[in-house]
Amino acid sequence: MALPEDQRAIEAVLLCAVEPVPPQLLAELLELPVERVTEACEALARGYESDGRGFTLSFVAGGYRYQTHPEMAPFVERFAMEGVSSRLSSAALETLAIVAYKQPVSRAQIAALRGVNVDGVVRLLHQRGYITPVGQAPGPGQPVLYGTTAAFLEKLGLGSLADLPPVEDLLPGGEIMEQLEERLRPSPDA
Amino acid sequence: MALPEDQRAIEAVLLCAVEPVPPQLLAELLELPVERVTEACEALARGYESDGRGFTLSFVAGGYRYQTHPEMAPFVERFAMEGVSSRLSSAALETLAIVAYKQPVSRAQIAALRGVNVDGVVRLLHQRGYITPVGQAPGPGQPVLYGTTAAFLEKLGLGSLADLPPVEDLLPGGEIMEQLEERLRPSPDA
Amino acid sequence: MAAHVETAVYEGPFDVLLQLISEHKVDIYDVPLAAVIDAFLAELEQRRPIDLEVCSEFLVIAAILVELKSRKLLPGPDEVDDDEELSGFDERDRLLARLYELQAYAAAADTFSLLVERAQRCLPRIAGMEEPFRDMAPDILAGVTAEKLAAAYLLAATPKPVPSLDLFHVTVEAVTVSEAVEELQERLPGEQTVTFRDLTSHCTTRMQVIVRFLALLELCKRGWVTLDQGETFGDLVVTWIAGDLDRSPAVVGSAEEYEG
Repeated sequence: MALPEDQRAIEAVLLCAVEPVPPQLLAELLELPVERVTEACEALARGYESDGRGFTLSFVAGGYRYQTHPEMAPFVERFAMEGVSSRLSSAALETLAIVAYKQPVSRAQIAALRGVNVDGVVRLLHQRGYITPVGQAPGPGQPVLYGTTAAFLEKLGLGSLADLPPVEDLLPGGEIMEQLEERLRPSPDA
Repeated sequence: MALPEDQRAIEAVLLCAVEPVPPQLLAELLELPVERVTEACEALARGYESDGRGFTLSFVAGGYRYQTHPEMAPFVERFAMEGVSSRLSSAALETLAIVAYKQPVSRAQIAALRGVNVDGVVRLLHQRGYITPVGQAPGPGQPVLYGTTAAFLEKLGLGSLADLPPVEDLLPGGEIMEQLEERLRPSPDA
Repeated sequence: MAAHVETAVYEGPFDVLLQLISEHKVDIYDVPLAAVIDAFLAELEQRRPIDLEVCSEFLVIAAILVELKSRKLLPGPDEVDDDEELSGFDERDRLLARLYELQAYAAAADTFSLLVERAQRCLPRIAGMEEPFRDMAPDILAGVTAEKLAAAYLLAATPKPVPSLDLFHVTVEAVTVSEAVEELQERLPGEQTVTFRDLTSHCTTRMQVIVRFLALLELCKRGWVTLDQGETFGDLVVTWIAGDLDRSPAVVGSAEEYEG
């Protein structure tokens, strides 16, 4: 069973790309509607998965790209480039989570939520390129507002912000919340 | 029909490698005899051919590598001519500028300044012959250090690196830059 | 998050509270704060170096608890003010809402950590084009001059500029303090006493007002005027006390320049 021509062409283009290729660009190159291209990519990705290939076709940071299958990590470790795998502290991750879900958001808003000064963490995340100023709030001081970047999506292996886990799934379970509310309620004699 | 484990591993290694991978290296990574590895590669290559994939597995310059299928050349050509996104070209120019002014410089140092992963861009500039490895830094991992080439000078019409427009006067002082780089260096718990 | 609670490690304010609640099984106002602080200090002793961030987060939550507790312990005013009672509720609600939200972000951070870990196991293809195609690509250096390269370097090496709001409606004006000093020297001797409000009544921008204020301070420093403000936020009264001055441009020019 020979592969359809559009899928072959996508394979060839993605093989020589050095960054995720947006579906729009693929559509232009193949002179096909974007939906057709997206379908073809999904079909290829499913095929690689069911064939059990050592690579996957993934949608990352707004485009399609080939990457190695996570299960093959032990074999490709030595090809991993140096200098990109520095870990983020839990404080940095929590701040990144706040920016991701509340963007655009100011440093003061993050600090108010976390209850601590976040200047250092915000600077670190900005230097790493995971967040970037996206505007300024109106009002006194016109504080800088931050949002997440394509590098952030790439770091998390996400296609777009829509792939972030929904907030509802992250909120504490009802039990914990009930307990909390119970304990924080003023006692009858207060 | 799931792919045998050795073939999966070979797919992963060849996908992320940037140069042809000698069978000996593959054998070493997979802890298999060279003959087994060669057979597995041949089997994969035959499979891609019979599936009519857009890429082939070829033996080139002493090693195996993925390359695009000759029949897909029109799409690849088009991608080569139109596919350089403005994001990529500005990333390439910034990266080249950093190498020009800060050489010898490692990928990690460039990544720290640019705030994003620069592996693909560095590879691209190397392929175009504008930068080249000029040595290795001492210390852990001994990262490769890059510098610009004669082709780079020629392209910009410069006699030597001394002819680059001076930029120091516009930048923060050396001390500040050092501090900045210090902070940017990946730390285990940052 | 749940794992942290189980390991009895204070990781942040939410954990502390959660632990208090789950361990003590009592009304939060009955939790002995001294015991909590002892437990936290013992925890800190065990993990060195001390994590300042964990410390400060703990202090914040401890402060909120102390405040809530003191509110209950201290006798209030005789007649209970409805507003105050309400603000007490607000405080608790705010704390609750904040903890609720913070818990969600802590959970998100855990998810992020897993995603990053997974993403790191997948290496992207970056080999690029093969030889014949490589040379077809438009030269990335086409049209690039040494000056453009220098500009690109500056862009890359300096902190990224902050995108600003469209400022087309703001006219750039240069108001200098020395000009304002001159203007006031001209006007004040004739009026003797005048309010700052009057002095700035013709100003159309905040910067003009600020510059006049700085000019007044300059005159005050030179001992030429006195400034008097009867009440907080009251009118600032300016009195000229230098008589007729022999004006010298050198003195005028010594005031700093401000641009607005």
